[in-house]
Order: sequence, then structure tokens, then C-alpha cells
Amino acid sequence: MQYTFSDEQEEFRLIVRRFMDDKSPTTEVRELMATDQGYDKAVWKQLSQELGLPGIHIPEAYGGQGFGFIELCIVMEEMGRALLCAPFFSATALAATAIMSAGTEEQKLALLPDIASGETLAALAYNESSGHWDPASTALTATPSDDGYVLNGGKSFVVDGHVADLLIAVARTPGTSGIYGLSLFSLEGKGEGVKRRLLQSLDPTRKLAQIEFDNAPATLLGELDAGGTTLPHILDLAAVALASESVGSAQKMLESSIEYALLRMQFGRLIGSFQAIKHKCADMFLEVELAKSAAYYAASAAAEQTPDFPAVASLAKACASDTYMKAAQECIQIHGGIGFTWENDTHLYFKRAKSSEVFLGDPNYHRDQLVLRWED
Amino acid sequence: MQYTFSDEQEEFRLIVRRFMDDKSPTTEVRELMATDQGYDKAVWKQLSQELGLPGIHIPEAYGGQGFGFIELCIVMEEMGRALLCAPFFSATALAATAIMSAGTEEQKLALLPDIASGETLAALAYNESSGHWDPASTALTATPSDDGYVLNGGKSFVVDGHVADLLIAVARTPGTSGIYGLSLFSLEGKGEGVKRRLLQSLDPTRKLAQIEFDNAPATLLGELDAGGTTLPHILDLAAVALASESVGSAQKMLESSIEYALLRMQFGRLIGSFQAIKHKCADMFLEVELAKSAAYYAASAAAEQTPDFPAVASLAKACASDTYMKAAQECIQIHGGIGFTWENDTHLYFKRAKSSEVFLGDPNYHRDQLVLRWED
Amino acid sequence: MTTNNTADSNTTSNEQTPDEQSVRSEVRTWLEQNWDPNLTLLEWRKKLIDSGWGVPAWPKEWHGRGLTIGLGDAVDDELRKMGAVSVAKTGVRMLAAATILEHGTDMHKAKFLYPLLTGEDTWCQLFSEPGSGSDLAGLTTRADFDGENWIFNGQKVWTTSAHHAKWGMVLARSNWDLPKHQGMTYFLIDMEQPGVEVRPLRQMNGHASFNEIFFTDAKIAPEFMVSKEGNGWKVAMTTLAHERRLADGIRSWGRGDKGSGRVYDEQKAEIATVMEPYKWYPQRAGRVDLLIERAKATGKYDDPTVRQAIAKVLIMAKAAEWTGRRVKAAHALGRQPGPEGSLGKLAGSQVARLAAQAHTLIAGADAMLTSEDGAMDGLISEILISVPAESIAGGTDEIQRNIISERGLGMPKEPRTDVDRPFRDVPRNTVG
Amino acid sequence: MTTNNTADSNTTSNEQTPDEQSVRSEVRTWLEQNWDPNLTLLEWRKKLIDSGWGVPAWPKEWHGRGLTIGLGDAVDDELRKMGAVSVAKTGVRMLAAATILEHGTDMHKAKFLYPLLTGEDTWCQLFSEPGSGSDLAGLTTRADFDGENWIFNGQKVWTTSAHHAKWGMVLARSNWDLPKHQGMTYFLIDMEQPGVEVRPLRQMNGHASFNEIFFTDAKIAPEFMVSKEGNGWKVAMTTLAHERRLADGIRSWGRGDKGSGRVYDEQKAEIATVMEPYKWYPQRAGRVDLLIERAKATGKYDDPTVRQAIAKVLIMAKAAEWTGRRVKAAHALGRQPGPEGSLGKLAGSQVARLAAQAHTLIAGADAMLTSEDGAMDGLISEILISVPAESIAGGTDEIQRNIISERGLGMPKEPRTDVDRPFRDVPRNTVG
Repeated sequence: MQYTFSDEQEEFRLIVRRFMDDKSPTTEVRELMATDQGYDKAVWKQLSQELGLPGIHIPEAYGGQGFGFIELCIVMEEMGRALLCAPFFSATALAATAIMSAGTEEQKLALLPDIASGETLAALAYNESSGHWDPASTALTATPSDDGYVLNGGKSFVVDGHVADLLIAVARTPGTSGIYGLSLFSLEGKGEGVKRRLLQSLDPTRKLAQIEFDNAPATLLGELDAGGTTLPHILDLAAVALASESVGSAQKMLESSIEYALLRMQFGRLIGSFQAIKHKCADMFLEVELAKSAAYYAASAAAEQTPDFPAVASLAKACASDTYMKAAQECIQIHGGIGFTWENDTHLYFKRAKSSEVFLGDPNYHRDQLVLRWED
Repeated sequence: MQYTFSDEQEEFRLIVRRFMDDKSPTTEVRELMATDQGYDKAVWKQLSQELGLPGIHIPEAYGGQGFGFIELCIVMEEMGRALLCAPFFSATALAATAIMSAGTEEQKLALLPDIASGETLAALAYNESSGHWDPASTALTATPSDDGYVLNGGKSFVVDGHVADLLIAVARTPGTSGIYGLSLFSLEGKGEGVKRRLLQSLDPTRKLAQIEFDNAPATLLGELDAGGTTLPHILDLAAVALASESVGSAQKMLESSIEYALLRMQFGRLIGSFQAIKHKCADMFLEVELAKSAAYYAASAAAEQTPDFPAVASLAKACASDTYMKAAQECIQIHGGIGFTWENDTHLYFKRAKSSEVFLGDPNYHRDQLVLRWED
Repeated sequence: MTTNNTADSNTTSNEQTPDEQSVRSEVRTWLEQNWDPNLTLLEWRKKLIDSGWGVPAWPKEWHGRGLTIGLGDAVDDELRKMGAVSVAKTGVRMLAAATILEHGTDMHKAKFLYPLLTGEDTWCQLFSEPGSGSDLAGLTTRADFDGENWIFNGQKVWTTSAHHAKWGMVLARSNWDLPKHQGMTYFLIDMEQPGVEVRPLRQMNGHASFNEIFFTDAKIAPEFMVSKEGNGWKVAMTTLAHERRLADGIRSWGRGDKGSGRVYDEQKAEIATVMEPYKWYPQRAGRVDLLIERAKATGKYDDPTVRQAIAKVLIMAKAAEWTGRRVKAAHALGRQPGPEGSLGKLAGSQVARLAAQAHTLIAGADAMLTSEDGAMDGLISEILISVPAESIAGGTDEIQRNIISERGLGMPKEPRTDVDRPFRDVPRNTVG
Repeated sequence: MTTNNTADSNTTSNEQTPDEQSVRSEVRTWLEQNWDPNLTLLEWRKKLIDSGWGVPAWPKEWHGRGLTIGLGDAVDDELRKMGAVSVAKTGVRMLAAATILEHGTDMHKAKFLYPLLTGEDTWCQLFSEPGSGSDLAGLTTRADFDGENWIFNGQKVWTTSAHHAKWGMVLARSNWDLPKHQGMTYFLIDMEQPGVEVRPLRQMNGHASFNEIFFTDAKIAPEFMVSKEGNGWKVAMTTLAHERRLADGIRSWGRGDKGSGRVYDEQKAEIATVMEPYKWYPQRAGRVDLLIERAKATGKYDDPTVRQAIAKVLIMAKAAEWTGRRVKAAHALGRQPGPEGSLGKLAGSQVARLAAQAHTLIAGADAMLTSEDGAMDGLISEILISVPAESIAGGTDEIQRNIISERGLGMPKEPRTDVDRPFRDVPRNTVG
């Protein structure tokens, strides 16, 4: 088990951080979050061509960088820190991971290179309007047709689903129920029978779409009815990627809190010299460090495919979600009134925290999973 | 609804408090907790004859003082504050309340006067070794016999059960299950077929007994099979009495914390001048005041038999248990090392807090009940 | 009973403490003869003010009848029963009125009170600054006397209603060589002058309920000073005491009287304007009232962990409510108010935060959506992004804990280094 | 590499940085020739100490071989593999040794180190006082020089093992006219003299793991002063730094070597005595390891609200464990240790408290019982009444938060009023 990052990984992190500092200041975030598209094509191109990030954990055989899940998580963490608006989480962390886990060799060769190069934006259409995170709740149906399948039903909360060129959708064979009869399908975002609508999201830096499928032609990804096996793992990996993003953001909230506490004076003293603020920051610091350790351990467990991975994926998700939410709340509190203004950047992070708290399952759900999955 | 105490009630509280200050200093508590009997007969006699406390909420027709449930709760609160070691909770709050709720007129006339006068110690044998608080879990059986019933099975966690002259036991008609077939029975503590054992309790100021019944002759109290109706109310009343005791103790913990914080110096200052301690005390104060309000409201709801009583009984119990436990913990923390010593009195209260936290159902149980019982 | 009670009177009411029944009957008679819903709001209010029934607890020489607060409430009750519209008793106006009545000159009273009651003049309060929030006495807006006027420069913030206020109560530093609390002066400022710029301040929840005010050589004539130079802190304390007392009233004020007629329509429009900044306040407090209904509607009621979350909110919210009633009940019995009152604010912050958490669990994935896509047409998302203000606005939790521990529990203040030297030597914020 | 490496040596090892393999082989050879489980513990230890393999990382002139810490660990590893008993490396002894090696005179080293290593002398540390806990530098035990000896008066507390200690490290105030940190002196005191009274201190969980020490005209000859008069604070910092470093080791020390023979039996008895005060420490930390097993055994595992409580403990406990490993791994890569290390203590308090809560929910009514009647023969109740110490012992949570915010986050210290004037003028406790 790798408990800390290698020198190469630390070096890589610095490169990513410098890119984010340069390309994703909050002025930029504010501009992009006001658009429907939600990202900057030029920055995405640079991030793809100069750093190769969209292919970070995709094997070289499929056109990727051939790094592992730990490096993916480093990227997520740095993006979370900078609140980067880009379709990385959707295309690489979610969709590419799903294809790598479920697709046939042929499909990987066909689909992954364009994702790795950043040319294809992909999205994972998993959740439905019921809002449940359990794969068993899937209602979208996939009926065999002459040249494949047709999908009928709807998906919701699809990250970047409105701009995705490629959709990876989870659907069930008609007549099945529970975790049986679930499969993954690929189809074009602008394909026949696909109607997409950008949802109004509380966190405008993460775009969510609702998608209706009306006899939409789709191709089976991997094996039929294997979703019950592949999906939980895909979702666990997604949860760890999201947890990594959250600890990056949480660290930023801690730093922002300290920075303000060491700048702001009241009663003739820096507010950072009052125990009420110092102790709050000490607690934040503890929680952020613990959440980092959990996310790092989970990333390592994913990379090494250890048997405790499912449990620690839930552990990391619950821990990171709670920590980020609390850190954002406390960051507002330490800023006082100014922290509640639109002008101050804290709310951008607060809203992302709220969105990440429930995405892929809220902390209560993952705490329950953690205990049920725990092996003594 | 009575939101505060009348002048007469405040006056009564002062009388009770003076008695407790006089008779139950912690030196006395420490002596009594080391005994098996657990109380001082002389003090009990005074408390009965001078103040009439054992009959506080028993109607005058049955030899009591004829006050209401609010006055009972005032007594409980003051006893909690002083950590009085006496069979008041067992005999008056639990057993007499059960007899008043379930007994026939004749039985009330027969049993209550001696409890009211303090001559008879009574105990409610409700819980069994399974530790469940739901009446449905009752396993003790009551089989009809020639001159009444015989009880078979066991009871546990019976407060003062080892010294009680009179036992009120909950048992079920053989062959019944759930809340059906439950009845209350009265029998002598030293009666035939009754074996009692003092349990080793974490809180030595509250004595608990285990009782085995082996064909023990018993008299039906009130109506057969009516326990499913009477018991929940008896337990709710008991919960509110216990909540009142807990807020009295919690208030003591708050006062003890402040007192020490205004006495102890570190770094050339009173520790009570540090924000870390001040804010901790402010939070304690808030919680104790809220718990008091909840207990007072619940006592008032009991007295006026309002429809929201079941829900607020659970609310008060959950709130008071958590508040007391936390206040005791923080009181130790504010005292530092000395707070963890045997010599310091805080642990006496801490142990009572732990015991009261789970007695009659832990806060999780009552929170759940609160929501399930809540009527919008 | 006020000291003004002995002043000369031209009303027809009985002199000295009249009893409630006779007051009620007198106002009823007057209303029966005068109340007319078809008057304009202004016409009616002038009539009401002139009769002394608009603010009966005010002194007789200033539009009132010198009645006790209790009798004043009885008069209001009669107006309510009749459906008669009252004078403009909005929150900030009442703070200005209370301050002027207590500390103002006769010129102030003559000039300001009447148009304040008719509703023609709106007011705002200009105390907080970007650099002085919790530490209000650290303010740095400067008032310099140029021989003719006081010249104002600086910035104020968190000013509700400043965008339509005609007058402002403003606290500024007029002397930098005295300790911080002694160098402030309190003025009444004309908001409609060139040196005053009002900019809306947008919050993280999208509303703009407050304003920032920029003073650039704004002018105030010396006669608009309230009390003496350097006495500003004391006057401000009067305003703040009334603000604390009225806090609930300010927010719940003006549900509006029901009826048809011109006066009602005009009142409705007035209320809409005044209440606009407060419409998100119920969401900020966490909307505890919706929890069980929402849980049942989403099916989350069946989840025991959600029930725990709801229970935690209910316990705190109900206990806080009962604490409030306990304080009032004790007060009604003539007992000294205990320190319980000051705890409500802190409890409210925690209720709001716990409620937002429970609403999040109940909403699940829907917590990510807002506006028409969000649960209850965006109401739930408004809760989620409004509650962080509850523990800040009107005094942070940290300040509340200081107050509670010091005033409620008698714990010592921290050593201070900012109060015993000239303000110009006290370290302070260079930027807001 | 220590500066003592160049000192004259009478061992047969290679001079200068020997490699690990040769060290391991050398000690193995020596052990094969010398290790004999049928010796008495004392006989064996003397042999081991004389060989230099007992404390190989100590200087050559003081029973060691001047090896690096890493090579010392390798030697210990070889002893372990052979099943050979080591020198008396118990916690408090090692603190004394480290302090004496760094600040002691040659007389101290000659007199104390040898019997300390053989196990003949036990030690205790006398720093904390009833009146100075978090504020250690506020201590008031006085040392007055009577022309011949230092005369001690005062009271110490929280002294583990004092009841069987031969020697104590004691910090006392020798000058009351200097600021608090400058008036303390560090001594080595003979505990077996009439002026020293040791009383056991009983805790709320019934154990008596600590002692109170009363000095009444106890005597210390001047040559037992460590470092200079007034330099005590600095020396104490050395002791405390080693205490922090060894914290885990002190508690887990001495599982004992396995095997049969006289030396093992004697070691077992020694360990039993030394470890006695620590036997409740695992319970104090909350026994996270038992939670799921207990939940399954009681059926509470099926309650989702209990699973939430368990999950909260597991998250914090595992994350804290991984944080510890992260620090070590970074250290092993030669990186500067970050401030993460100092967070473990604070996390531990919270884990313990959460674990006690979860154990309570799991135990239900059984939480009211103890001893043989209690769950797991009273082990669960010992958890419940031991965890309150976790957030106090070894530095309260409040002090940890001060340290973390100041050293870890660079936040300013609070204004201090106790460090810049003669100690006799600093307000302090009149009673403990």
C-alpha cells in the first residue's frame, strides 16, 4: 500500500497545480459558470494537448498516458482546489472509467483514444430522476433491435450530459429487476431519439443534464446483463475520484480561512489570534488532513485492487463530503458577512460542496455501505 | 400550557433544594453509594414525614399530597441536582405512577397510601435481560392460579428492586405476543418464588436488581391484558420524570464548570477568561436551558394530558439524556486531570448520566419515537 | 408613564392613566366615525396621526397620547379588529423614531416624526462598515467639521432599504485622538445628496437585500447631530437596543390588513417594497416546518437515519421555542428576565444548520437542483444556500458566545488592548 | 551520525559507518556465543551492556557503539530474532537516559546510566503540579539552597510509577524574581528519602495509575542539578520531546519475549510491574476494534442508526491511522515531517468519544452494568468511564488546538501577560 506520493507524483501535482493557477482563477470560473456550455474550449485543448490529462489513467494501448488511478485522483484534487470548469470528471473519471471497466477490447480501442486526446467528450448517464444511487433502481430499458438496441426512458443528473459527444448509459433488459439485467450502452449525444436539457443546478460550476431516450439506437458496451457486477466497481471508483476533488476544495477552504484570519482585524487584533477562530481552524485542519488520508488511501486501494477497496471507497466518499461541506461552511463563518456575498469566492466552493455531498450518494448512504462492506 | 412555574412551585422548589443541600452533600452520596441498601433510612423518613415527597403526585384520596406531575418533576430535578440516593424515583415516579395509571380504585386505596407515606418501598419490574424498552419484548409469564396468578421468568435493571417491599411487574398471558396479552401484577418483594440479586452497576448511586420469578404468586393490577394500553403512557411519564432528574444534574454540571473556570488559573489568567472555555460554557448553558425547557414543557403536557404528550415525552428524554451526558463530559474536560480523579465529584454525575442515557431507552430510540409520534 | 404625561394636552381623552376598556371604547368610536378605506393611504394616515391614535404611547406633544405600552397595544388591537390600516410602523422607521424621541432635538422631532409616520419618508441605519463588523466601535467613516458642515467620507455596509431611504442614521468618527468608544458622533443624514452613493450588495443566494453606501464629501449640517459630539456610541446603543427588541417584529411586520379599498392597495404596495429584502429570511432559518411533510413526500420518512436527523432539528427548534415562551411567561409574572433570552439567536443558528442538513438528506440528488428544476420550485435550494447567513447576520455565533458567557454566566472578558488608547494608534484593517 | 563517533573505542566493530549486514552478522555471532536464557535477568543484561550491543546507538564511552539509530534498530531486530531479552528500555527510564545523555554531567552518566539499563533503578518524571497542568511553566514547587543542599517543598502529580521509582527527574522553581520560564531548575532526586511522600491517586474508573508526590524539606545535593541553575525549562523540553516521540512506544512496550528460562520469567515480572498503570489505556482510546463484533453479537448491527454511529468512528479512526502512516512514509522518503503528526492526539480524543457513544448504543441497557455483570465482563463499562481521560491526559484538546493552530497553521499566539514579569507577580492558583 502506497501511503504517500512518490517524488514523480509530487512533481506531476505541481505541474497540474501551476496549470490550474494559471487557467482557472475564480474570475474565469465565474465567467464559465454563467455559460450553458460550462467550459472553455481553448483551455480544454491545452489541458489535453500539453498535459494529456483526459487520458491520464487510460492505458497507452488506448491512446492514454498510462498512469494509474492515483494520478487520476491527483488531477481531481487539483481541479477541486481550483474549481476548474471542464468536462474532466464526466469524460475521464466517469465515462472512460466505465468503458475501461465494462467495454470489450475492441470497444476500448474504438472509444478511448478520442476521449484520451480530449476530442470526444463523454458522459456517464447513470442516475435517473428518482435520485436513487443504487444500481437496482435503474428503469431505463434497452430493447434489442435489428442493429443493436433501442433505449427508452430517462436519465437525470448527467454531468456534462448536455455537451457530451458520447453517452454511456446504464439500462436494463425489459422484464428484469434489481441488479439483474443491467447493462451499459454507448450512443451518440446528438443521436436519434436523444433529447437533452440543461438542468438548473445549485452549483453552476458543475453542469447537469436531463436526457430523454425515445427509441434511441444504442450499442451494447461489453457483456449483456453484466452491469450488476461492473457497475458497483465503476461507482466506487467514481466516488473516490469525487472524494479526491472534494479534499482539494476543502484544502482551499482551509487556506482561505487562515489567509483571511491573518488579514482581518477586529478589536485591535487579528481575528486569527482569537481562540474561537484558532480552534475552529485547528479542527478544520485536522478534518481536512484526515479526509486527505482517506482519499489517498482509497486511491491507492483502487490502484492496487485491494479487497478492502469497496469499504474504503465509501469511507473516503463519506469523509470527504462531510469535511468539504463543513470546511466551506466554516470558511463563510470566518469571513463573516463578506463570506456570504456573491463577490466573495467562498460560495462557489460552498455550492460545489453541497452538490458533491449528494452526488453518488450522500454521507449517510456511504456510511451505511462502509459498515455493511467492512471485513474485520 | 404552563410555560413557567408559579410562585408556589418556585417556593416548593426552594424547600426541596434546601433539604437536598442539607441531606445530600456528595460526602453523603459517596457513603451511601458504597452500601448495598443504597439509601439512608433516616433521611428517607424525614423526606417522607417532613416534606411528604413520596406522595407528591398521589391524590389526597390515596394518602398523597395531591400535587401534580409538574411538582413531581420539580422534585426529580432537585434530586438530580443533589444526586440524592433514595428510592424516590423507583417508588414514587415509577411504581406509584404505574399503580395510578393501571390499578383499580380498590387497589389504589390499598397500595398507594403506604407508598405516599414512605413506608412501603415499591419498584417497577419492567425491563428484562434482553435490555429492550419496547413493551412487546416482555417475556415474563403470568399463569392463572387458584388465588390469582403465578409469575415465571426474570426481570432485570429493576431500580431499587433489591430493597422493594412491593413489586409491580409487567408480564404476559402465556401464548400471547407483541403488545397483546400484557398486564401488570403486584407482589411482595420478599414473597414466595422471588429471588433477587443486586447488580453491579456502573452508576453506584442508582441501585439495580435482577429478579427471578419461580411460580411467584401475584395479584393482577387493574384489567387483564390492558398493558398494551397503559404501559406506553406509564413509560412516557417515567421518561419525563427521568428527563427532569437529568436536567437538574446537568445544571449542576454547568454550575460546577463555571465555578472551577472562575477559580482555576493557568498562564496568569483565570481559565474562564479563555474563549475556548467561555464558548464551551456558553454552549453548555444553551443546551442546559433548552433541555430544561423541553423537560418543563413535557411535564406540563403530562399534567394537562395534551395530545402531543407522547411525542414530547420522547423529545424531552432524548434532549435531557444527551445534554446531561455532554455536560458531564465537558465538566470533566474543564476540570482537566483533576476532573478524572475519584476525589472530584464530577464522575458521580458522569456515571449517573451514562446510566440515565440508556435507562428507559437511549436517545436514538427516543428520537425515532419522537418523529414517529409527531403530529403536524 | 413618561415624563411628558404632564404636558399640555388638546385631546379629549381622560387625563391620567385611563383604563383599558374606556380607551378601547374611545378609539372604537373614533374609528367608527373616521375610518374610510377609500381614502388614500396618506390622507388616512394624516387623519390617524392627528387624532393621536396612530402612536398612542408616544408623548402627547409628538403625535401621541402618552398612554402606556400596554394601552397602546390595546389601541392597535382595536385598529386590527376594525381592519383599519395603521401608521407606517416599519422596523427601521421605528428605530429612527425611538432614537429621535430619546436623544433628538425638538427640531428633529418636528421635522422627522410626522413624515416618518405617514410613510412618506423611509429610513435606513448606517452603522456597520466593511472594516468593522463584530467590532462596531472600530468604525472608520470620518466626519470632519469644515467650519460650516460635517464632511463625511467612508463606507457603510449591510444597509437594508438604503436604496429607497430618504434619511439615514449614521455613526461616524469625529475624533481620532480619543479612545475608540469616545470619538464617535451620531448624525441624521440626507441620503438624497450627491456625496452619497448606494450600491446593492448581492448575496450568495442571489438576493440583494442589503446595500453598500459610499460617502464622498457628503455633507451634514451641525443641527443634524444627535446628542453631543463624541456621544455617538451611547446614542447608537439606544438604536441597537430597540433593534434587538424589535428583531422579530421587523421581520414579521406587515402581513397587511385585509379588505378592499384604495388604502389597502396602497398599503399592500408599501409592504411589498419594505418586506422585499426579508423574503428569504424564513429559508435562512431552515424551514423546520417543512421537514416531516417533505420526508413523507419523498419516502425518506421510512429511513431511520433520516428520522434521526429530523428529530435532532425538532428537539432543538421546539426546545428553543419553549425557552422563548418560558422567558415571556416569567416576564409576565413580573420576574426579572433571565439570560435565557440571549440564547435564542445561538439556538437559531444551530437549528438552521441542522435543518439544512436534514433537508439535504431528504432531497437527495434533488439537492443539486435549483429554481424550477429544484424541489418545491427552488425553495429547498434557497434554504441550502441561505442558512450560512443565520450564524452571521445580527451578530456572529462567536460574538453571541462571548455575550452569553460574559453577561449570562459572569465569565471575565478577555484582556483588551484596543480600548485604552487613542483610536489612531489601534491596529485596524487597511482594507475591508 | 553522532559526534561521539570519533571517540576512542574498544570494540571490534569496523570504525566509521559500518554497513547493516556486517553489523547484523557481528551481533548474531556475539549472541550465538553469549545468549543464555538460564542466566538471571541481571547477569544477562550486564553482559549485554558490557558488549555494547545493549544500546548500540549510544556513545561508545557510555555503554554504546556510536551507531546510527537505523543500525541500532537492526541490532534490536537481531536480538528479537534470537529471542534474546534486551536491556531495560522502558519509557520513563529512556526519558531519563536521553536527558542525562544530552544535559547530564559525567558523574550523572557514570552513576545513573548503568543501573538504569540493567533495570535495577526505576525512574519517574516529576513535572506536573496540581496548580500547573496545561501551564507547566507555572509550577510552584520550590527549591531553595541552604548553603549545602537544595531544599524541596511542594507537590507534584500525575506521576506514573513513582511508587516504585528510585530516582526522579524533577523541575522546580529556584528563583521567583525572574520571568516564569527563567526561574526553573532541573534536578535528579533520590525518591527514597524521608522528605518525599508518594500517595496513589485513584481515578474515576477505579484504577490508580498515577501518584501524587509531596516534598517536605526533601534534599538534593548541588551535584544532582542537571545543566545550570535557571536552565530547567530547556532541559525539561528535551525530556518532553523524547516523551512525545516515545509516546506510542511507552504504552506498547514490553509485550515480552517468548521462551522458557529464568531470564524470561524475570522479564515477565518486570513487565507486569511496569505495564500495570497502562492496562486501561486501550479502553481509554475507545476500543474501536470491538465495535462491529459487539454490534453483531448484540443484534444491533441490524439497526441503521447504530451502523451510522459505528461508521463515524471507523472513518475517523482509520483516517487517523492512515494519516500516521502517511507521515511516516513521507519521513521515510526523506521529506520534512509536516504538521500532520501533531494532529493524531486530537483525532484520538474524538475517536475515543465517538467510540464510547457507539459502544453505549450497542450495549443498550447493559451499559448500566459493570464488572462481572457488565458486557464483556466489565470491559465495555471500563471503556465508558475511561474515555473522558483521553482528551486530557498528555495535553488537553484545548492545548492541542492551540499548538496545531500556532505551529501547524502559523496563527498568532494570544496576547500573554504572564511571561514578561517576575514570576512572583504573576497571578496563580492559591489551591490546586
